[in-house]
Amino acid sequence: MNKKESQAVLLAHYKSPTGLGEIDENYSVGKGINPLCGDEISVGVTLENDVITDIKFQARACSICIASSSIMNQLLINEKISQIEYYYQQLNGLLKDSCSAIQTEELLRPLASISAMPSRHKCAQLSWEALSEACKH
Amino acid sequence: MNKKESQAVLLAHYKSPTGLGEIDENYSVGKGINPLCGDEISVGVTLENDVITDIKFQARACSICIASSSIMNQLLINEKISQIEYYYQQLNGLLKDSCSAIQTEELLRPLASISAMPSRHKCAQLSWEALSEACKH
Amino acid sequence: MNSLAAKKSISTYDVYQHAIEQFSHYDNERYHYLDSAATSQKPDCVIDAVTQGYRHFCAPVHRASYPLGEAASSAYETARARVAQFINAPTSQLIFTKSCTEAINQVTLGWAKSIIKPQQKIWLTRMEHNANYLPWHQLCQTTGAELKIIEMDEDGCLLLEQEEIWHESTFLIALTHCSNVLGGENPIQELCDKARAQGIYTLIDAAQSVSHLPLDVDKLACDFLAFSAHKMYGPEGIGALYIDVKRMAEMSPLLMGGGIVESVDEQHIVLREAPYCFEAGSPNLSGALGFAAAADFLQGLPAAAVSQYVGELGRQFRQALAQQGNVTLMPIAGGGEHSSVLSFTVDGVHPHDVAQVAADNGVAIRTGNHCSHLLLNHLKVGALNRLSLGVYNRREDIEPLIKSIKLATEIFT
Amino acid sequence: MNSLAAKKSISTYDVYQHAIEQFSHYDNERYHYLDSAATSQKPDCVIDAVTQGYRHFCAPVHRASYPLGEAASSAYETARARVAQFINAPTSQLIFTKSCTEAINQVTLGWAKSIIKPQQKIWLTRMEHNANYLPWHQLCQTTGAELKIIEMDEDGCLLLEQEEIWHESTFLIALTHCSNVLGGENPIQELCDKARAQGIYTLIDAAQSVSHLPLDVDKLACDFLAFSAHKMYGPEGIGALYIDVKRMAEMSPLLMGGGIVESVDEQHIVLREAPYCFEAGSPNLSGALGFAAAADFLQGLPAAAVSQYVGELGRQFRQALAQQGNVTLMPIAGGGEHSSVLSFTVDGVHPHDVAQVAADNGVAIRTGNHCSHLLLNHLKVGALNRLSLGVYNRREDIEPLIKSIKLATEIFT
Ligand SMILES: Cc1ncc(COP(=O)(O)O)c(C=O)c1O
Ligand SMILES: Cc1ncc(COP(=O)(O)O)c(C=O)c1O
Repeated sequence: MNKKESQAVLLAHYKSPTGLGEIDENYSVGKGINPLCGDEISVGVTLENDVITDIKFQARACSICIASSSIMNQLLINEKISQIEYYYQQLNGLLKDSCSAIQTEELLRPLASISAMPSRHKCAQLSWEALSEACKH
Repeated sequence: MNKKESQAVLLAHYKSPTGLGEIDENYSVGKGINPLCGDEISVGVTLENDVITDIKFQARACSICIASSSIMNQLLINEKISQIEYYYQQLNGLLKDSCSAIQTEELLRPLASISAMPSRHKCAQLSWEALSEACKH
Repeated sequence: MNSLAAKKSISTYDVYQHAIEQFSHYDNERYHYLDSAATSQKPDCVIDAVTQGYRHFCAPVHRASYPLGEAASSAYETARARVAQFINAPTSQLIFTKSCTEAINQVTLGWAKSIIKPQQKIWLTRMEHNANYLPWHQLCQTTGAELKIIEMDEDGCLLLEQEEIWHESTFLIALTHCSNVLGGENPIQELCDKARAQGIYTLIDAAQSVSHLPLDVDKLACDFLAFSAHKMYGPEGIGALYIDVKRMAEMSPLLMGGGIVESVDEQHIVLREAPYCFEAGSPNLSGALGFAAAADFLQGLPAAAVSQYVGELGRQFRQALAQQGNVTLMPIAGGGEHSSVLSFTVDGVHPHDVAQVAADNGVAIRTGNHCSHLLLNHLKVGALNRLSLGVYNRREDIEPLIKSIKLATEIFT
Repeated sequence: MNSLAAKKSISTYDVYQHAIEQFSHYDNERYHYLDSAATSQKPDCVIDAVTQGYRHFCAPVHRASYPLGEAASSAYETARARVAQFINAPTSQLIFTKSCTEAINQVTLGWAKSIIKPQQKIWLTRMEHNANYLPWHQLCQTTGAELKIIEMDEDGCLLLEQEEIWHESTFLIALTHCSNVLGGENPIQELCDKARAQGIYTLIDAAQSVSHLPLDVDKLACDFLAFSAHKMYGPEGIGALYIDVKRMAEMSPLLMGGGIVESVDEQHIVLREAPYCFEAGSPNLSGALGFAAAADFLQGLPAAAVSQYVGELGRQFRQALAQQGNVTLMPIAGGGEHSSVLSFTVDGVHPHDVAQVAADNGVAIRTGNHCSHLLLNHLKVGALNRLSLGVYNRREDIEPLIKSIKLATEIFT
């Protein structure tokens, strides 16, 4: 997948993100803030026996952050909590070295297009950090 | 007077300085310290009606400092206190600009040879500062 | 100053034409650098001065009496004199720091902290950079003094008429001359005059203005003025603080170390005279030489021409932005029309995404909070786009920016 | 590292021959620079690195997402990693400061001040530079802690056997690795091991050793280690502080300003993670690049070759000085034979006068108190002569110094 294609996929996520929506009191919530831009995200999660049953997020954030949240959503519902860390490590591997895309979960791969922009990495990580925090509550 | 000649005159002062000697309790004393090297000088003065009747100094100091003290001694005994400032300004003028030597008291002129070495200016000024202080006591 | 050039009318003097030759490493065909408020590109003369320092003046400053050491010391003091002269300050009242940030912290920790009393007030403006906010915030928390904010109106003008500001409980007003977000110019002369009459101290953060607005501390009669070299075409890692002579006597060093003491024993420390006692550690000679070269560079252009040039170019950028239906412009500080710094948002497109599209098209603009949390919290935005201009910018930089904004709008809305 | 060179035996590797080509601006025929302990001459690669920074990386570090900004940020972090690796530290535990002096003050004011309790003791050695004395002196005066001095014997060895040093009331031992007056090497590994076992914190002032002694903070396991770039062939205006990870968590920033906060509102400030929160203000990128280039330069020579070279050259200088009937040599710190720094006096000739005659003959040695009042007060001298060596010095520098001493003796006695 070249850069253009990746950007198109991220844009599609941005335009109709999975999981964007209201977080009611059934969710436990985690928050993320990006110090560079003040972007904020709230991620809500519902769990049953360590399995993620739903994720919702609300954000004042850029397209990368929204797209990453949407991908996270698609990847993790119905997965075990432990998978958050597994995929998050894949994401970080990808940001560090876009060549690792080949061994990465397909849904994550478009995010390789920002690996050359360390200042944007936090945008992609923000929702993941918020989700981890939410799961601790 | 060229640099060599000036240095020779300063050296002569250094080798047999006027006024080097013990400062007894009849003298009021001022002290000077050079922060660069820790050199110390004590200058004692006796006054009668605002006229300097004697100056003595004791020092742990370099040749420039000793020579300057000796010159000061030769210049100022039997002069009014106010002349300290007058000659001190001449000295400072000379250190700033060696070309001003021509309008400077002859005894001071050899000190023009250190004008290009600002780090040594303090060596030449130290005894003068100590004398001023002594006169205030 | 080139006296021939100076005689020509300022408006016809082409700052860009004269300056651009000096920036032989800035490729303005391929690249549109619109982030000079963060740091400026460097003219060749500044790079040369730094290099000359490393080639020909490698010796300790103020510590050696061999010829190279004397040369280093006097080069350093000549540079100090040059930078002081640039803001019309006496040489002995200018200290070198590593940055504007350190300069302000020197005032906070080395002076205000030991003098201010609980309940006294420090007034800052809504548009301060964190460098002129966080030190005071911390000071107030540790001393019980009170931090107060001078608000601004919708046109970017400070609300200076409130009586409370001028109350005798006010200790200090610390404000930026030119805002790093809203550009423009705050009325520092009037403010300093009024403050002085009331016995209120003043600190001017000139980080943003020093590159293009004339500064004269003698006329301003402020107590402190701080700036960095790297934002005025000079090198990194060096800044300066002007200190009023009375404040200098009340100040103690921020850092303790070599070069600041006259004598030391286990009980007593006798400090050297100012400015030396405020510059602990080996002086940054090459930085000082580059700093002086930057002052030469700027004063080689006729007085006021730079501010006129970048201000007018900023006005043209603003006009072009205003013509876009979906761009919201932030006001200009002080309410004027001319500003070399402009902030804006594009409706429906996140500032990050605007900046990204611009970057992809060779236009370097900024996104983020610009270290101005006080202002952005107030505006209730997390990020803004910002463009800022230097003498190497020109009209031709406008079109690529506008195109980028249009493209970003297409893509993201 | 040049692997071929590395394979050769160290003793036959000619450090001087390989290094001198890099110092194209140092004219060692006309000039004998024997003041590298104050600041070193700069190799071309360091000057180039600084210049490249100003030519090709003029953009804000950690603040921008356009390509030049990203390049600047990653160049800065790569430089941090390089310098950290040079002392075998994890990248995130090395902060850039403006100097060794600032680094030590960061420890004093940002860490010790809020943790130390009255009556706790800080031990320094008799041979500390003012940079590692005055900050602690001041700290003790403001906190009621007690400053204690580790004395040394006539051979320059620290008297580390006193029980009082290792008492539980000892908070910290702060000492220099290599003395700027007595050269040599203090036994920091043993000291750090013993201190750690007793729960005593350690700070190593590596300003003098970093240019020639291998440093490995992982093995040392000290709490802090401070140094400056300009004494290790690097640029001015930048230094570094290594901080143990536990101490880092206890530390607060010395300076407040841009780039250190995650979020700010009028009540609360949330700091960013280390190392960023300790580097307020615009980072000195060109300085960092030059710093990294200096590390490359030194590690381009085989390990231990530099220390062997300058140490052996120092031994030869010492021998030649000892042969003069009227030269009194100060001991070498740690009691060894090899030292790149030597101090001495010439009987009956004031150190200023010795240095002056040397200067007149093209030899740059130092005179003065070398910012070491503690030691000079103890030795009951106001000034000493000092010579100190770099990789560009050689045997041919000995004769001119000896001649100068003879001449000074003739003139002044
Ligand atoms: C032993 C020692 N420590 C600290 C310093 C201070 O280094 P800097 O002046 O670069 O901050 C010096 C430099 O003179 C030194 O020799
Ligand atoms: C208004 C203002 N003040 C202070 C600073 C701090 O300058 P420096 O980072 O060079 O210390 C900046 C730079 O970002 C600024 O824009």
